Amino acid sequence: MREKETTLYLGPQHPGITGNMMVKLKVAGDTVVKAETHVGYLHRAFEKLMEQRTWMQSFPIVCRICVPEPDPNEENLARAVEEIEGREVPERAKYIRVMALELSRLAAYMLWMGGQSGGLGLYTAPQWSVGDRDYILDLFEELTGGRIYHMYIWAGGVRRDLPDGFKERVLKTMDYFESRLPEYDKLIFDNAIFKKRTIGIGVIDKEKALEWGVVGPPLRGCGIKHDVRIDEPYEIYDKLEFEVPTVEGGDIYARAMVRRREMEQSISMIRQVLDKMPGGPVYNKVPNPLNWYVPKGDAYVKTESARGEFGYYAVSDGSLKPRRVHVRGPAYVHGVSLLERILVGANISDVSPIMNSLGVCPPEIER
Amino acid sequence: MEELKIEKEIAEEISKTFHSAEVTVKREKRVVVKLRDDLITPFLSYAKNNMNFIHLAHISCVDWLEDNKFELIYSLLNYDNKVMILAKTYIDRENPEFVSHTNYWDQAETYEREMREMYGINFKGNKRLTEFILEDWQGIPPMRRDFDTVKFSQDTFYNRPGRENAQDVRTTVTKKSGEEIPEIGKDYTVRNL
Amino acid sequence: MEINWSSVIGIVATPVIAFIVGVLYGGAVRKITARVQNRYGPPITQNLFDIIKLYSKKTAIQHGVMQHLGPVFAITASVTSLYFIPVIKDSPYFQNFSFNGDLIFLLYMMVFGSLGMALGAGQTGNPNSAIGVSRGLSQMVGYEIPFVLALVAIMIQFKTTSLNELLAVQDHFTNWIIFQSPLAFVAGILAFLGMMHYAPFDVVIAPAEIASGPPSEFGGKYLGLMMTSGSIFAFVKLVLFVDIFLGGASDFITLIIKTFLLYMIPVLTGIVSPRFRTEQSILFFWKWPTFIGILAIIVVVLNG
Amino acid sequence: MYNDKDAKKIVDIIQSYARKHSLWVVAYGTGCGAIEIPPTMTSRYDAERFGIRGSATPRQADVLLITGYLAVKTLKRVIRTYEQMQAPKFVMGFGSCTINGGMYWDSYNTINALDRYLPVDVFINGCMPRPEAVISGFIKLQQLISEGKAEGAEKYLKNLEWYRENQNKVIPNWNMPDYNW
Repeated sequence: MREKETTLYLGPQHPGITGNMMVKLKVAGDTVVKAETHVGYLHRAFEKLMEQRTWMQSFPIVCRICVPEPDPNEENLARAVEEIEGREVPERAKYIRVMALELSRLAAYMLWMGGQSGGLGLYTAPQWSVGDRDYILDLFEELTGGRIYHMYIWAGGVRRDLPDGFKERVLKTMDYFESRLPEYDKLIFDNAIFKKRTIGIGVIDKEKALEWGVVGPPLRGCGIKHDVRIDEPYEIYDKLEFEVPTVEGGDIYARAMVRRREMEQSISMIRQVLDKMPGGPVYNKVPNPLNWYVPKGDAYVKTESARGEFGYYAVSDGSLKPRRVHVRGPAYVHGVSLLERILVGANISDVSPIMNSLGVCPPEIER
Repeated sequence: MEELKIEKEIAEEISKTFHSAEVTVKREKRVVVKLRDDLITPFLSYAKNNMNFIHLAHISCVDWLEDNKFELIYSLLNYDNKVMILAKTYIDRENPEFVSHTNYWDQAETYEREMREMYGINFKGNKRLTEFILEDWQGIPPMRRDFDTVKFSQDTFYNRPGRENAQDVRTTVTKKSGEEIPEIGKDYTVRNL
Repeated sequence: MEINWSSVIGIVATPVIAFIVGVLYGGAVRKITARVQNRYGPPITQNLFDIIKLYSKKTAIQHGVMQHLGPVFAITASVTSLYFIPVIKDSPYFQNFSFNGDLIFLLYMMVFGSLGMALGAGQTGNPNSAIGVSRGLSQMVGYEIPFVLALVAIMIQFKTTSLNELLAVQDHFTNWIIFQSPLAFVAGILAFLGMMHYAPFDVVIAPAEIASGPPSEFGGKYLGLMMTSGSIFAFVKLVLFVDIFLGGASDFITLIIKTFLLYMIPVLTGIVSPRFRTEQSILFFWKWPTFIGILAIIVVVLNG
Repeated sequence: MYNDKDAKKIVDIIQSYARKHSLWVVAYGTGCGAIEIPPTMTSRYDAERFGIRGSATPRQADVLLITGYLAVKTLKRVIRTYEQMQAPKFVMGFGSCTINGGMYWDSYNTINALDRYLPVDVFINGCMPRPEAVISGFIKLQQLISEGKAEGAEKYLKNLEWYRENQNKVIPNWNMPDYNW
């Protein structure tokens, strides 16, 4: 006997949804029979707007594509311009870029930690982790002037050098974070109920993961070692010592543990960067930003963000403005085709944790 | 030259199998293949099944209004040697139609839905070419070059006039510092260039 | 006709006191939670402001008669249960209606409110409410079993179904039932965790899953009524447990201390726990608490 | 001794005091500004000190926080959410893009002036506003409530036709139920 099917609209106004999107669920009893994602609530037509602005005017736009973690976007656009132009970046700028990227990865993981455990009803965790995340935002504010949107990395380097004493403050914050990690372990990752709610839930098939286009922590949670930072090292990642953690299982817990271990790696990377950072200028001489003709050509660049591989395909027709910038966010695949697939058969209670663990970020899907 | 060994092998294999393909090794881990539009499907199938390019990173579209063509770009990644292939082709802009690749990759469906909506390309074989991002859109697909977003925005939405005593930030700053604004920098929007 | 003034005063004062204490406890819980979460927290009277604001809402959408009756049922059930519990031991003011079989009556009365809510929420037509109701009722089945087992063990042991007689047994703190019948206490307190609807047993109102569950469509005065009823009902449950296991209270200060300490058990558990899924929480109640409850009955029967 | 006017006034004072100190914000992250809401609500800035709390459904909420730009598709849902809320209800426009479109002034999919479509009580400018700015916006709203000036809901009801006309202009397919508070 089949149970009666009902339709459940999860969103767009719903506390369990990550951002502003809608998942239309067909449920029989407590089990999801069919899931359909509806996106477009955050469509701002960034790719169109970039065609209206010069390359440099596009930087304030791209960082708004992914709100929790804007730096990989800036990095991507900067590297795309540099690749088309063949522009050199000073060594110091590369170190500063890696520092900013790792700091923002850490901030994104703190926010994810809050979302993941808050969705499971552990309301103390978001209070702690989002509060701790603010220490990183303070660093960013000092470095770039903005808490959320930095517009710091640009073609040819970074906007300005580190302030005085910034290195010490970063190290101090890293020490603090390292001292907090065991407490988060106690509260979240070793919590018996957390394990009960996450192990064996939202499993991604390891065999199919590559074909489905899974990237980032969800892929590493399937036990597959794939990370842009080692596969195609950009900036100075080939000079840093770090490992890419993988966990077997493919469930929410495996993805959580991947992120948890990457936080340690990020902290150690930031320390290495600060240790090895050379002196020198932070940007080379660049043309007037409003008169910056980028030669004809195209480039596909990618960066490892907190949710996976962020790819930009940029085309220049030799004029002031981009011909086309195509943004390929990790959530584009995770949030639509993958989510629709792995939600089938899940319990309604697990929909929100699964979305959180995949890092579904709607602004990336619709731009 | 030693570093690009794998890339050259891949390029060679492609040009051996697809004689008409124009293969270039762009840089480390990037191979660009230009193909006739009817060769895209066999190429994707070959790359996926025989050359282990199992990851479809993205499908992108560029509007070349001057040439009256759409350029489609399929990006594939090989997980073993991490090489990326960009397969490019041109299709007609007047009556844009192409083959769907949803049976090769699940996620192709999403890209094709978006391109249908944003460029108006009809992908034959995709069963779910429904509304994706926009809702009740009337008029030409917005990502086409001939769609004027500024005009549309001004016609449709209310534009609040600025303050009358508003001062131009750049003039104020340059007046203080005594610099001169370069001719090119006088127009903020650079739309008229 | 002779009017017993002390009981009239008691009847009027009991719900008022229960409401005030319940509301302040709610505020205190929010404050304590905030302190655990590294923040300052709202004022202790915050829940009172919330309730006044809800009552002063100008509009309240109504979906039908049952939706109107739902909160009314809930508040009736809480106030009625309150009247059958001796709030202060041996005080003429707070005996209210307690009678010989009140323990059994309370078992039914405490379920009544939830059922009323279920009917009311069912009529709103919101799928979140419907799912929340089904979750609430299944979870109730879970925790009622150990709770009933614990009560039955006590009833057999002391051969009474009256709260007043149970209170009379516990004349000295060494005679408290928590020490006389520890197994029943353990089963009862585990069921109590479920009854208070704090994490990990808050799946009924889980915001990330079903918005706010049964009250999704209730706003304004209805929600105010429900919050009032919730505050009173929290106090009812606390007093009932204090009366049964902790020897009751002969004055207000003892009552406050005992109920507050008891309240902290579910609250502090809740702060550090994620929530169980429905079937997990039912399984939880049907495993150890039920086993301990049965064990308590067996021990009582064997001791004769 | 007790005349009706004074008695009513006391009730009013209590009401507005309670309203002011209990603002429930409907959990609807309509735009990118939603990223500053978690810091505002959590331990660093702790908006619960002022009685500001999240609320899961619009029926229970008092404040609709429009966090940034509104895509046309979202505007339709926002209007529906707003109409489901129970009066007295308040709207806060968050970020520059609710005022004049901000950096999305030329986008074909985002509205440029929020107060043409919904009655806004308080605007917070900035892109994006810091949590301190959000809290100061809430305190401004509290002031307006205690002065009795936050009457967006009445304004909306009075000028419903004008708002409807504007809304219909940007939303091509208006298939929503009628206004039912």
